[in-house]
Amino acid sequence: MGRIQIDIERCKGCGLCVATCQKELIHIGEKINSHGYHTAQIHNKGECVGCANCAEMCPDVAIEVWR
Amino acid sequence: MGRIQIDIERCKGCGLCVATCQKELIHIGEKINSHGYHTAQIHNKGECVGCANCAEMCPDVAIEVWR
Amino acid sequence: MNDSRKRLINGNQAIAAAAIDAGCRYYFSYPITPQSEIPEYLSLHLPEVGGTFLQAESEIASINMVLGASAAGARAMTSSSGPGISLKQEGLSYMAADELPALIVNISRTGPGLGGIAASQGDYFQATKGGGHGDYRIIVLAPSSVQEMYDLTIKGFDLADTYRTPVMILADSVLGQMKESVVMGGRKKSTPTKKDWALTGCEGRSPSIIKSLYLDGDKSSEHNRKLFEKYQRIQKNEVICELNRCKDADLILIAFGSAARIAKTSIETAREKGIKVGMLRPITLFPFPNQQVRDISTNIKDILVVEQNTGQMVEDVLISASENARVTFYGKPSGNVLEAEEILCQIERCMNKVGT
Amino acid sequence: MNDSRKRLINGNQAIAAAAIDAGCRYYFSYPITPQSEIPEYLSLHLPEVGGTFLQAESEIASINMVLGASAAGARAMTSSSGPGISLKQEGLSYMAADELPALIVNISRTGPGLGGIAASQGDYFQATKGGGHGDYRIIVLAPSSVQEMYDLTIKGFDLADTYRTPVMILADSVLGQMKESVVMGGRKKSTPTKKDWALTGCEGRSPSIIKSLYLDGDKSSEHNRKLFEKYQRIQKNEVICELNRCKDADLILIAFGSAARIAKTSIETAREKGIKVGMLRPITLFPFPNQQVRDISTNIKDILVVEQNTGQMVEDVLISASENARVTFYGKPSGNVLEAEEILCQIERCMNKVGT
Amino acid sequence: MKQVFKRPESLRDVSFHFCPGCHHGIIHRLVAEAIDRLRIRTKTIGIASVGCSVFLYDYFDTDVCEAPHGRAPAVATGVKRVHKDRIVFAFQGDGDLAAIGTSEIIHAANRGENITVIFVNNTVYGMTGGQMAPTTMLGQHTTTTPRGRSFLGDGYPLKVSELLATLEGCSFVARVAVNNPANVRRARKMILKAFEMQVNNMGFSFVEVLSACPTNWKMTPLDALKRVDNELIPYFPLKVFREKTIPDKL
Amino acid sequence: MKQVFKRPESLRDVSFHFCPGCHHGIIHRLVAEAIDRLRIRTKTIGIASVGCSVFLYDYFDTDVCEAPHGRAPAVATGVKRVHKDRIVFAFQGDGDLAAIGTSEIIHAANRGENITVIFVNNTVYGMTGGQMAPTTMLGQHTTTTPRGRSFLGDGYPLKVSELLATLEGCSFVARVAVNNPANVRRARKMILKAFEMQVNNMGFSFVEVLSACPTNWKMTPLDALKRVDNELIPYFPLKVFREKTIPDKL
Amino acid sequence: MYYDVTIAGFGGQGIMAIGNILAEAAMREGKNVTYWPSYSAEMRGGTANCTVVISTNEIGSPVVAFPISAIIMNLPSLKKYQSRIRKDGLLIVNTSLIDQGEIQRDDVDIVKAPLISLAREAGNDRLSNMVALGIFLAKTQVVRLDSLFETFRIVLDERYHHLIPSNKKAIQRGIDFVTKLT
Amino acid sequence: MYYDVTIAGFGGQGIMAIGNILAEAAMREGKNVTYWPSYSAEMRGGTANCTVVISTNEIGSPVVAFPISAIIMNLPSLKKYQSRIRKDGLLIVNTSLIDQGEIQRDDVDIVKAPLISLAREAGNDRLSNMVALGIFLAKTQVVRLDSLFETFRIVLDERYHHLIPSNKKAIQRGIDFVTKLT
Repeated sequence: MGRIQIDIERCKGCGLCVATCQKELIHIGEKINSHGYHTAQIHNKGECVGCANCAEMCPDVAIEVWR
Repeated sequence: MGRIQIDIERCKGCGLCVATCQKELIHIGEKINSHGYHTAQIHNKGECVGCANCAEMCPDVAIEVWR
Repeated sequence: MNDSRKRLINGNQAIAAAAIDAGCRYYFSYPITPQSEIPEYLSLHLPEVGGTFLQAESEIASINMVLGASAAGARAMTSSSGPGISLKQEGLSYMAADELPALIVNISRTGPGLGGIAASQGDYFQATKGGGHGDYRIIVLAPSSVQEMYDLTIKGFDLADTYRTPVMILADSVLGQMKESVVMGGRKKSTPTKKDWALTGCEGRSPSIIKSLYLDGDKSSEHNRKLFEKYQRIQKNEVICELNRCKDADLILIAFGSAARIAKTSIETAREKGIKVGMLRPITLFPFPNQQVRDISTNIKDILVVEQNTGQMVEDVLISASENARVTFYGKPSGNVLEAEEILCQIERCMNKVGT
Repeated sequence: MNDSRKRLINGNQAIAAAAIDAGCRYYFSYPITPQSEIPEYLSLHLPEVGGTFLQAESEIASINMVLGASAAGARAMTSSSGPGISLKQEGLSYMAADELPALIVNISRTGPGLGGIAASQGDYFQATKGGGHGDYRIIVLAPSSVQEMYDLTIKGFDLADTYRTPVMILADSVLGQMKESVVMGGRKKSTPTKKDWALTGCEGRSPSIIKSLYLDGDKSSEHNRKLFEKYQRIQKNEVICELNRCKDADLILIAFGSAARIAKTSIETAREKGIKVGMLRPITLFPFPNQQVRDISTNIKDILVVEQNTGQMVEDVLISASENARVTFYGKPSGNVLEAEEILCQIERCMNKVGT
Repeated sequence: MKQVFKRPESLRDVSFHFCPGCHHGIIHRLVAEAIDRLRIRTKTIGIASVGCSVFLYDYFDTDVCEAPHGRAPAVATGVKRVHKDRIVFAFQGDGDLAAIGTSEIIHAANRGENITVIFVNNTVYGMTGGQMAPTTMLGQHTTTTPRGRSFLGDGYPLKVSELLATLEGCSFVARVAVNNPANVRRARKMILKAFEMQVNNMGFSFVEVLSACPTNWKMTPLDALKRVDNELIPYFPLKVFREKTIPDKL
Repeated sequence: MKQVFKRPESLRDVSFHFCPGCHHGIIHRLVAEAIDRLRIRTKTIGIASVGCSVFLYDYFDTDVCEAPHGRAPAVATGVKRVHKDRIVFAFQGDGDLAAIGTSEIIHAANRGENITVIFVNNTVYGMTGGQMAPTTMLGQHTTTTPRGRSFLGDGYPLKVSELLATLEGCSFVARVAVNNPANVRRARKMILKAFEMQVNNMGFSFVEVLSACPTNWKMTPLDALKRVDNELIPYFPLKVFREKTIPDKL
Repeated sequence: MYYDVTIAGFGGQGIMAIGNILAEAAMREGKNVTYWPSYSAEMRGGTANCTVVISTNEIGSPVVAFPISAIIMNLPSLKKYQSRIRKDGLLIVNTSLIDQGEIQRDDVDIVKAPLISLAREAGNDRLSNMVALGIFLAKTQVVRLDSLFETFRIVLDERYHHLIPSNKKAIQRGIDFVTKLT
Repeated sequence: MYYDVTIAGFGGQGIMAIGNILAEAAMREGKNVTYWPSYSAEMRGGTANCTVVISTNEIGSPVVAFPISAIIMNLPSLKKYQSRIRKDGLLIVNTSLIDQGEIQRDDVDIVKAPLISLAREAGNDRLSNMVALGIFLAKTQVVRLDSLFETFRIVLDERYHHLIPSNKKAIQRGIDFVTKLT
């Protein structure tokens, strides 16, 4: 059981978290932040185990993790 | 059988040739050249074998050798 | 590529293209903004004409590679900006002393220090007074349009060979980054002069030496005197400056490079308002147009010097100008680019059209 | 060692001893002639007072170590000559931009290039006009005796701290190598000012930053304007110059450093011959004594500028001098040291005592 | 649930200027974590270099001094010689450290200066627009090697860690990557180790971090991750090249 | 009897300015002999560096260009890139090459510049008056290490050949000495080999020559010879560190 | 004639590309032209702007402090430039990223255009720059559409040539948007 | 009073040492003094010279183009300096290394001294510099002998202190040489 929180304004939509999530819970959404980036979003939140791999890989330190 | 010739004006009296001659035929003499150096001189010329060790070691290329 | 057609390119590209047209085949440099289009262009196009592009490990290595290539008799060039040009000062001083021709391009940055990449004329002193050690000068050319970036690069190589001296193109990011149409290759191509002093191996002649060490006082003196006489010859023969709308002018604006370019708009507007302003634009910064400034200042009462710095060329104007003329200086510290409107405002102040 | 007694030492040693007396505990340099006695002295004596002597791998590394030590709040120093000073120009420009105090000593060589080790004043422009890139100045002090080598070194550290700026001692091998008696430690010792801007780790305060990159145009402009205002303040407050026998003089000789020292003999001889010569000797080269030159040139018709180069300080004299005064320049290219007799000859020419 | 991952305290609460997918941010975070872990934030002085990492002072909540291009090890030396009890680290890219700064890094290492250097190797000059760096791979296209880097003329990709590891003054030399979570976790350990070396006065410590530059590689961030594995690591092996232990020091 | 030893033709018929017992003269002679042997005098361009060997042009009967302190490999690069068919050699001391010229020598070697560098290592700055060089031995007294070089603060004697030998661009790297006739004869071979590498376009070749400086070592010339054997060679082993063969080149 | 425009937004929005296209087209029509870019040191994500001056006379300053027109692609640029546009000038605002409430001028011709949505409608939401160019062209007619289209193969990097048709579509979408407005 | 002397010879002849001793002695006697060395870049074997000025007034130039006196230790120095010595000045020539025929002045006081032989007589043929200093002192009396002797421990490097007695002997040999001349 885990939970992540993505700081949307800090996300640049690079997708490293998407590629890293072994449970494939993250995708780059349609939403555009004020900098013009399509940002990462989590779906099927319940399946998150809080492994923190996404956070380890986020170059913008935009993800926090609870477990 | 060999022969060496020392260019006295070029000799700085460092003595490397003296130390190198295995037959101990060279010494630094009393003679002073125009630069103020006591210079190398050969004695017992007849014993020189022309091994050229003295010339190899002369930093001032002041020695020529015949054999 | 039709060489003689107009093309829209930026100033950096114009310099690079001109170098190839001038017969320069050896370029050595180190990455720095805002001159990147020069190495970018030359890394692509120099090999096409059998030339050598070498990205050196440092600014210092690059100027010394230029020194070597020039000593070998080739037309050689390097380009950089602010901090990089500072690092090249030792090499430049050596090349001046060795009497080696080469072209050095400074697309200057805001300084001092790391500064920024905005337009700046803060390197005027460094370029014209000899930023390196010792008593020497280099020829400094200050283009004011992309076409001049092209033309003066070619002229620079010719002057370098003629006088056996490093020549610098001093510009900034306004001129390096702006695009304008340029006519290339339309004029007679530059041809390198024969260099019998160059190092080529001493086949059929006695060995040549290129050096700047003179421990003997007389030889050292003589060498320095020879350099000095060369600089006097350059001062006498090679001054270039543009006089624009000076005939009927009540005020002469003196500016070079990007500041002069921007000031042209101000003068246009001033003329529209009925203010008679003309411009004296030094194109050679060394040799500085001392005589031209002197001449104009004996006839005209007001001179306005405008620079994108806090006061450098103005010293050369003060040395040259007659005491009869009133010299006003307007300097804008680099960081924000000069605006035509603020120069206009200074023109109006000088003419007492607005109170001071 | 009895500090307050007269000792016969050379100028380089006087600088080194003064640095220690000024509280300088960090010295970084690279070997070059003719300033070797400075590192030699300090490598021996700095460790005795708990200081650090570090021979850097290069001129560039040494100026950047000085930058680091100064940023850390210490009094720091480097010394070099001609080519080495050229290599330090990038670092000097950074330190000026960073507003970091330090003392830089240039015991200059004959230049340009490798040149020679004879006396030269060919680095005047580099020192005073900013040899590095960008719009900045450093304070330049020009001693003329071994005692002044000592005194101005101490003053240099104080000025550096007061204005947060690099300060340069500009001398040459005449002053560096000559021995004279010096009184050391007799005066109040210099005390470093408190440096609340220094990097010490941010315990109990918010982090401090020392930098020179300002990409934002407004901040960049503001920073450059701040520097400019500092230089104006220095110009206003810190000019030092010696006026000697000027009151009744018909001719004022202007010279600095070794040239001034040698010219003193010429003036002595001229006075013996009944020629009324005085001397204005700039001790601060930046700030240059503009006003003093202006003042004296309004009263006296003839000015003779003497330099061991082909004409550098004379430009500052020309900017300052009234047009009423006739400025004659006598420059001797470096290589052979100026002789009192030739200066005397120039004095006589100026006074029309011998034909021209 | 308790929070298991959060922004380190030594990192200011601001956004990075780095391009999307650039690894600089990860490396900054790992350095900040090491500083947090050792509780040395208020005694740390960072040295920023020139290039993409120049804005160190905007991100680290420590004292920072900016160094001229390539000179960070010399500036760090000056700072550290004055404050022997402070922790001084330099953060340099490959353009900065492996080209114009070659001399400074070698001699700081050789002197055994008690500083820590984090070296970001992304095989290209970033901020100036993607020029060839000394570490650029053979065949790699950059804005100054439009036909790909050739060993004839351009030379070979420089292995900085291997070079420095030959020097006695180094207490710790390692190369890491941050292109997957396992590598990131290993990188965290190595960076921490490097700082510990300094804390224990062991002399010069150095970590080279292989890093992706999607913008100048003209790749997507994901392809850039893969390039680190497929091209960089085979040539630049991940390894501890030198590690002194306390007895070595004595 | 026939003459078995005479002044090489590539050496001008003038006296050296070197101090009595200085090995520079021997090394000059060996280089001139290599040039004679390969019959390349009229196609050779020498690069003089700063220090005791600056007067190269007074002694070699070839074209010579003087380089700023430490920059001989960069100047040589410029010359060689223009004249690919000429033989370009640089002659540098340890102050010049191993300190201020660190970056230039490493990158010229790494690029595999087809030049030859003769490196005179006498563990001290000669001409400027005997300061510590990067190659100064631990404990050695110099005018800037009056208490002897200490690894704390001054760092370790730099092994330049070992450092360069790690670089792919080097065709030949060897260390020799000239402190006895056998070593001189071996040095002659190695210097010849280095020039042959260049003639065969094999890339960067390098010979480090351990050399005595009686004046700055404050020793008699004979004691200086012994010091080379007793102190220098044990730390700086005489060895061929790298040697490419023609197949390597292909 | 004399006309100038400042185009401003984030790096990556294609600011420089449309400035270049406009300048190149004007040159092809025989006019004098200057194009002056200004960008921050960051490769991506920083601010980017450029100024194009088009004139039948010699051009003095390529730098324009008070432009006649501006294409504003993000909020920081609006804040920086809106006060500088000359009275009765033209201001094109990208309302996909800028709240309309931020627009304070009422003495210039303002086109509020949701550029990203319009680009998406034209088939590719990354081409909002081309939509803006279309709008600018429709409003000013400073160059002809065919001159503009001719420049694509010169100005755009070869690897983007396959996108030329969609670029044209996006420009057309901008023109249509203006047509509908009037 | 004012007096100056130029001392010139090879590097290694101890030129600088006697210049220093003289200057130090003069300072100890309360006079103003400057000592200015000049040497070539070579460590050994190059030319070396120095100039000492001693005065009861402030000293201007430490560099003297036309000295009152000169101690000349080798032929190149004679060629360089003999024409520069002031009329009625003093010229001390080392005839151990210089052929007397090279001396061309007849308007100065000339001391021809075989310095090496004299030094050898005093016990160490490397101390010809000290013999020259003795001669200079005997001729000029510009400082006192005891002042001179006092300086040895300051001026000479510690490793040469064991040579102080032989130095003194050599100076005395110079003084005696002059005494015999007159």
